[in-house]
Amino acid sequence: MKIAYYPGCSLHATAKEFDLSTRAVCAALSVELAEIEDWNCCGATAAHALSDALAIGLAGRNLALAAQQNMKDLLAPCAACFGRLKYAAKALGAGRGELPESLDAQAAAGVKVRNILDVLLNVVGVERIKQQVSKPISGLRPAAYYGCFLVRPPEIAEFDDPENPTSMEQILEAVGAQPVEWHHRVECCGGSLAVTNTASAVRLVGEILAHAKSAGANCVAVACPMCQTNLDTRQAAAATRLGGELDLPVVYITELVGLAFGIEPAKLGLRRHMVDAMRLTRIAFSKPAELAATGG
Amino acid sequence: MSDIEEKIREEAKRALERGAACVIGFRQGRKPWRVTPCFATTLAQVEKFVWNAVCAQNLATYIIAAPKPAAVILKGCDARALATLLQEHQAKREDVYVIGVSCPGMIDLDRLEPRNSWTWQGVSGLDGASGDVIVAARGAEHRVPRDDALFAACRACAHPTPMLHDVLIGEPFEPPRASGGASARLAEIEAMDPLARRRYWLEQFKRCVRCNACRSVCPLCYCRECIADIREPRFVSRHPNAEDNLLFQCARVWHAAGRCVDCGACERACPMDIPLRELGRKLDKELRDLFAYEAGLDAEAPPFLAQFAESDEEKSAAGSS
Amino acid sequence: MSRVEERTHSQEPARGEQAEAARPREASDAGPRLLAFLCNWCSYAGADLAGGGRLQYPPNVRILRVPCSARVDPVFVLRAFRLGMDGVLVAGCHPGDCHYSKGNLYTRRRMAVFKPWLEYLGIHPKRFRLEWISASEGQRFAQVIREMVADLEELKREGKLPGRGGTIVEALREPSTSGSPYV
Amino acid sequence: MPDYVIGKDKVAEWLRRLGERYAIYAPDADGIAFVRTTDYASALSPSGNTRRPPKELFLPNSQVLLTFRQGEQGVEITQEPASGEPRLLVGVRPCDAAALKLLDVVFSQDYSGYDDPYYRAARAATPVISLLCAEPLEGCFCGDAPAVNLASPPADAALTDLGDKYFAEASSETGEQLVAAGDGLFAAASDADRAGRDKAAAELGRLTREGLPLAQMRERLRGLHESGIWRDLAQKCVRCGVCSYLCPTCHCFDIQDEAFGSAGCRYRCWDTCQFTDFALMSSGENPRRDSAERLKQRLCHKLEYLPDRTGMIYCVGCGRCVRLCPVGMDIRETIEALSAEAQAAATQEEVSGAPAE
Amino acid sequence: MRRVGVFVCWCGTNIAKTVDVQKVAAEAARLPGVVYATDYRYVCSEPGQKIVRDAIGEHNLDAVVVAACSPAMHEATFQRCIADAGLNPYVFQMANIREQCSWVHSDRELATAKALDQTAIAVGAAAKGKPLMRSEIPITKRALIIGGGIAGIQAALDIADAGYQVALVERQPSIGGRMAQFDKTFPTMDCSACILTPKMVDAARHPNIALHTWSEVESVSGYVGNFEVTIRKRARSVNLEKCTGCGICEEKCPSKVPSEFDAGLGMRRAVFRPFPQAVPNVPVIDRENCRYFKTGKCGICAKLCPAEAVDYDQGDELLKEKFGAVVVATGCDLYDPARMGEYGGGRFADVITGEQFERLVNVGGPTDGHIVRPSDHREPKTVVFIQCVGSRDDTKGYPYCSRVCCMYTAKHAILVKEKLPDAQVYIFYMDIRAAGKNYEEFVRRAQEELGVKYLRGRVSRIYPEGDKLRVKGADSLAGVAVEIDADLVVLATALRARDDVAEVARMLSIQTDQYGFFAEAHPKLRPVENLFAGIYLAGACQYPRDIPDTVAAASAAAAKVCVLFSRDSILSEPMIAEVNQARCSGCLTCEEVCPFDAIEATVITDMFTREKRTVAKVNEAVCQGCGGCVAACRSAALNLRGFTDEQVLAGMEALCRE
Repeated sequence: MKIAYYPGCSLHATAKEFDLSTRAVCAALSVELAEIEDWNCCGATAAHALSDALAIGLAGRNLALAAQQNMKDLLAPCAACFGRLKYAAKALGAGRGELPESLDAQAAAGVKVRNILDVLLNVVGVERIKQQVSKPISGLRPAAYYGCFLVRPPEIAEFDDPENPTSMEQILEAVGAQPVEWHHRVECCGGSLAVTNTASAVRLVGEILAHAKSAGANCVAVACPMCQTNLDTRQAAAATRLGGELDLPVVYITELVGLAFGIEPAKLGLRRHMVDAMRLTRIAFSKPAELAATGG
Repeated sequence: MSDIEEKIREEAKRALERGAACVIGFRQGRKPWRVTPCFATTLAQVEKFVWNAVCAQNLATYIIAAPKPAAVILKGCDARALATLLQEHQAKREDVYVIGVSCPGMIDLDRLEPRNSWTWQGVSGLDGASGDVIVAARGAEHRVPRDDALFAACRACAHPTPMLHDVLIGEPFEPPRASGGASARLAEIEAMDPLARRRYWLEQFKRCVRCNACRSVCPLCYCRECIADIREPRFVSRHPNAEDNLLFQCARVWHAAGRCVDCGACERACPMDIPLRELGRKLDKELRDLFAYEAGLDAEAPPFLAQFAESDEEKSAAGSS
Repeated sequence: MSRVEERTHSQEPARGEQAEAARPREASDAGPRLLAFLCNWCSYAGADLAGGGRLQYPPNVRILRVPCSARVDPVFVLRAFRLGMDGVLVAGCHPGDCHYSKGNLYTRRRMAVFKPWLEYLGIHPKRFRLEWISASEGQRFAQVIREMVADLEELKREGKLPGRGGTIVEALREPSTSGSPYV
Repeated sequence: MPDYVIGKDKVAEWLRRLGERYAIYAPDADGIAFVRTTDYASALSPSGNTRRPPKELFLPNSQVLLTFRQGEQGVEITQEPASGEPRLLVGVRPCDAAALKLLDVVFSQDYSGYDDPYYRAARAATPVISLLCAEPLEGCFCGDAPAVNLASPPADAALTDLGDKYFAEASSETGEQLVAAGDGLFAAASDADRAGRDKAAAELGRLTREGLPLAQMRERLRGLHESGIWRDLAQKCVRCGVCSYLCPTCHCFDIQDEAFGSAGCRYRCWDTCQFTDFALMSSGENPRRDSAERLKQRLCHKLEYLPDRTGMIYCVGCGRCVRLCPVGMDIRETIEALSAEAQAAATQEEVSGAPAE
Repeated sequence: MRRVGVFVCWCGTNIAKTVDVQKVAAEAARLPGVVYATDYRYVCSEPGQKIVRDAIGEHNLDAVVVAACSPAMHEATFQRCIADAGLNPYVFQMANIREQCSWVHSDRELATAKALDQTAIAVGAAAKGKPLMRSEIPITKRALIIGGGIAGIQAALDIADAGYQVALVERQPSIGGRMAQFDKTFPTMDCSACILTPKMVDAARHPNIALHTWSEVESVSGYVGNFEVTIRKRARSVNLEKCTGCGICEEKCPSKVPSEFDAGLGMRRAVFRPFPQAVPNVPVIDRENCRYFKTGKCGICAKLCPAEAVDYDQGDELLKEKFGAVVVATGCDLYDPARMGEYGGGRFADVITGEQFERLVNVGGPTDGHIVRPSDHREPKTVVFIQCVGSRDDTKGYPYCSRVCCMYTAKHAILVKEKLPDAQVYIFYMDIRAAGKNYEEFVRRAQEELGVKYLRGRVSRIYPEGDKLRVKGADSLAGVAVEIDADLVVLATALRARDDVAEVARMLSIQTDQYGFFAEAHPKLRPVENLFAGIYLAGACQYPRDIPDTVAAASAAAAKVCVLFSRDSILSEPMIAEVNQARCSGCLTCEEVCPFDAIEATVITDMFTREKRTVAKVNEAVCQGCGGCVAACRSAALNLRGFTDEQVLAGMEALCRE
């Protein structure tokens, strides 16, 4: 099948590995990603704070373009892009906001905006994913971390339970991983404060990672560039603040799925993390039992 | 159309063999371009059935009185009329075998007749199967572009192909361009100021003689006694004058609100050429614009005006602006 | 058609004048006549409340009590205009407050379709109103009557009300549509 | 009576002069009805015929008979006067002219024992000038109608188109006066003119002859009153009033009172055997319940009952009912079917010897 | 046309000041149908009424018009008056020339003209009016009560004590409802069972009450005084007569399932009584979970039953009975905490609902009344209560206040403090709503005497932290975020309408509000009646109610039923719709628009054609006379007695007098 692809700015920069792994995984699952021609900024995070019309217009244009290129579904891996695009689609559908004459607002509103979890679960499906698994990553006990945008605000995201989501776990289990049971899956990572109030951001990051660790996780799986950047780059600072070790690789779920599909780590961008994630390749494919022995 | 005619006869025969008490179709009258309803009860009578470009009459009108089970030949609009009858329990679906025929639009003979130049007396033939309508009169051939020859109702038809049918004959037709309620005449009338509009209608209805052809041919005018005929109480004066003629027609048309399928039977029947359809078309338009409702599409649903919805509030606000 | 039109047009105002001449004082001089169908439980009670509060409004209105606004058959309204009423008001309980739980909800839909059509028949939009007036809205009732009468008077001034409104005998003396010798 | 001719260019002047004495009524441009006109030049048109027959000028669709009101002392009643307004009908077709003669009988003393004042007054004050059709309309069958005389129809003056002039026959004193009013406009007719008139009449007769046994129906219908054929014939009838309201000889009317508040009036308006409430009784019983009964009433009234009483056949073959019936009911087909049925029954009788049921 | 008499009232100067009453009377005398017209100072006074009565005799009037005040004021008065004079009370019309004329206009001439018109309208209507008869509807003096909770029990007892037959239908194996689950009741703290069980027993013993437990009402048809009801008595599989309630079957039954009565905290057997004091004290076999019924093997209970009461072959029993009135007391359900992901969505064993806490703290409950954590049965040191879970929350719950949570949470807190004095108790609340006798005092006691810590704020998240539950919330008064490590968290979940309200409403053809609670006829003046005559509401099926309110409502409903039963028959509303079958073509649009389902189709034989055809028929007992059907009828086949088309049109026509 073929769906529109909206990488957004981060996947072209800090989150290149998200882009790489998403494309690789989708290719493996024979989901053809058609990058929207001439796409523009989704407006996150500043636009909607300044002007609703602008927020709808920016995101809306991308949707309209997708529609023009005859796309019914659109994949926006970046959680923020997902949020903004979905918001615009709804607004246009409700007759709010406007687009230039040349663009068809109703068609834009008709485009179904999906995040990567949505695509993997509802477009591809767990069964198909299982078929594709060549090397179950049974050695990994990821803490599935959702953050906010993927599931919130519920009336916009319309995806999974905003307080107790499970979709990431379902995918991880499908590829053989042992996601841990923990409770900070939708806590705020402080992403938006990272610059303005770094201290708070560091505290929040610390709490999340600490819980993940105490829950027995050996890595954190995410599906949002902001979360990833924040949890990855602030980890050292957070550890110092807590006065202990954290040392948890923070990777995109697509990277883990990719590993399980037997795609080589380089192609997934696994090297591109602050906290070394390549080590996961060493433990990923070992049986849970051995792990217990090695203490993971 | 002849092969359609053949299919119609086949289906009619099949219906009779299956035990239909009668099959209602068309037979030719005194002239090839004059057809008239035919109630066939024998295979021989079915042989008389014809199908051509002047089978305009809405045979749904006969369904209530017809001996059941009845088979009947219905065009798009006729079938929607039947749907309304079913909504209102005037017939049981299983009692009516619908031989649906997709309709290319019917020809209005009056539109073919440039007044006082030639008369039907001299006409020897008419071909309206498709494309231009060709009239052979006094050796000469008169060609009339199809669009100019069709009944106004047909030019505005949105559903030429019967949705409700047991068997469908003929390829489905695309609705003509004009369809969807848009009507020049309607727009003109809407554009008048209220007083002028009132005068316009009174002018039209000065001609009315109260022959009641409009209500007699209307498939939905099945009241046992029309309120216009009721003397106690008196809703409408029996004394024909523009005001009461208009009132009579308005009562009739209002009673078809949300039911009328705009088959145009009333206007065709009117011997005084009163533009009756335009009264109902406005209701159609309001229902379409305000409620996105079209009559005769759902034989199961309760009558439109016998329902309500929360959203009616803004609708009534919109209407009363 | 031409000749038919000329004839009848020239007749129109003439009949109007007779009609006016024959009108009793209260109708001709007292300006427009307004007929109000009031539902018994809300709007009629509202009108009573207006009375209790001595709220003044123009005496042009004539009140017909009905159990529920749903009782008002649109044909009544057509009839009222035929009988020469200048304006008609239908008033009922607010949606949701109907004494019969949902009568006025049917009225609402009926009238939503009926009103624009009435206008199309040549009845000026200001000549017909559907209002929700509760038993506690005496003020509102008086206000609606004031507004409507003011509107009708304006129409009358601008000559936007049809002249007739003649008595029924006049109506019956109107030319029968066939070529009556009495034209 | 003497015959004349008048040049077509002179007709307008003639009518203008008559217009000083009469309100002149002629077919309107749409061919709907006879309406008052002062456009004398185009008053005479040889083609087509009005959809509404001229009968309505004598028997209006509806007519106030009296008005009443609640007065100081009881009810005051005012009789409506019969109007004697002088009018002149121009361009009446031979069929319709014949129809008026038939109506005269119905509304006369000797027929009904009642001399209808309104009808009589209107007729007396309204001379009729007929004009032979240049060409029949589809459905015309006046050629078969015994009551119709195409050459010299029962009008005060009868015109026939002779190309550049009209042949004019004054068939009554009033007719003479009408022609006299055209003093200087008319010339005496020649034998050639007379021949031209006869030829035109004969040609029209030929075109409109279908060999319908109108005269024989009186006898043939007698045996059919109980026949089931009526049901088959009437099955498609939707019981509207087109055929009878627009028939030049149908004359049924109803009398109704309408009162509003303290005043009202009594009027008579057209009625027809085709309407469901025509014979409806207050009990709800209706001897002519279905369309079969109604069709029988209409046909027999024209072709049997009235002929029995007046010796005349009340169909003039104007073809209006044929042309305007919304369901294509064709009285010619009906008559043929009935006639055939009657003959079949007759032969039956001969064979069996027993009277047919 | 009737002989109408017109009486114009001065109402002292109220009318006479602005309206020339003599003129109105004089003009009225000329109106068609009027044979007598006069005016008088106070027509409503006794001398005034005498004038009316005398005129009726002298002038042989058969219709009367009084032009005076609003009918709301004196219509009844004058109807009685003319009835005394031997006229039918409905050949009467009133012209309102006071409230709607003299009081609102000042121009004497115009006011007089209007008064005359209004009189003419009334005369027109009166002249076309007909005498109306009220038909008598016999009443079956038996009440059906749906729901055997405290509401149903109370209503049943009251009606039965008044001497009428009652059938009490309960879905569960025992009556008692939710109140039977409770431990103590606020604010008196007397034990729920102690006050409820005696009533349950009374109900069971009452000679006028027929108890149908483990039963459901299958269908209800008919109308006030005459309901036809089908009750399905589900197969109990235990013979009610034979069973002694010894309980052996329950002890020995091998299949265990979570107990509904214990809100899932405890287990019950497949053959069970919900609780020891069940009434009737006879178990039922829950066939879904019974090994015998699932596998055909087992049958232990039958073997061991000393009374041989177990009867596997028992089938459902259908009772068809007639009732005169129905009391709906079907109670309510509780908000499902699974919808609260932030509170664990039901995943954490030690986050429980108020209902579960009732069972936990109840001596008859799974822990014999010991407050312990469901997870490890340890006594909690710190207990956190959260109010308004699903209440006053339009995103995830209901906008309304559930009315009882403030009080029962206070009660729970007190119970914890009484049983575990050292325990630390916190309550997160939005507002405290303690409106009720001794309610506020009760809450104060919890706060002040027992030191329960009330925190005004919401809880954003609960998650396990070690073997505790980290409760993250806000104290909006202190303006700080609070984190509490709790051992046990109790959610005060909202009361909500039952899931099956829609079917029940359809079955009884009654209305529900936007939340699915049954709607009362009038929120203030008819709080326990439904618009559908003969159907009454009691308890929490109508709105969240606590026990005192529920009992009060139940007794109120019972009183209404008794009022109905105090007569042998009721009189139908005279101003109702009627069908002219000759005109009716049976389109049944009227049936669609009738708000009361008062119109049904019926097949008649045409008196002339003998053809059979369907026409509409009005149920005179159900029709309320709104006239909606009349306006919807295109054939004028329907008419509204007292407001007929004839009368309305005559009224209009009266306005175009010369």
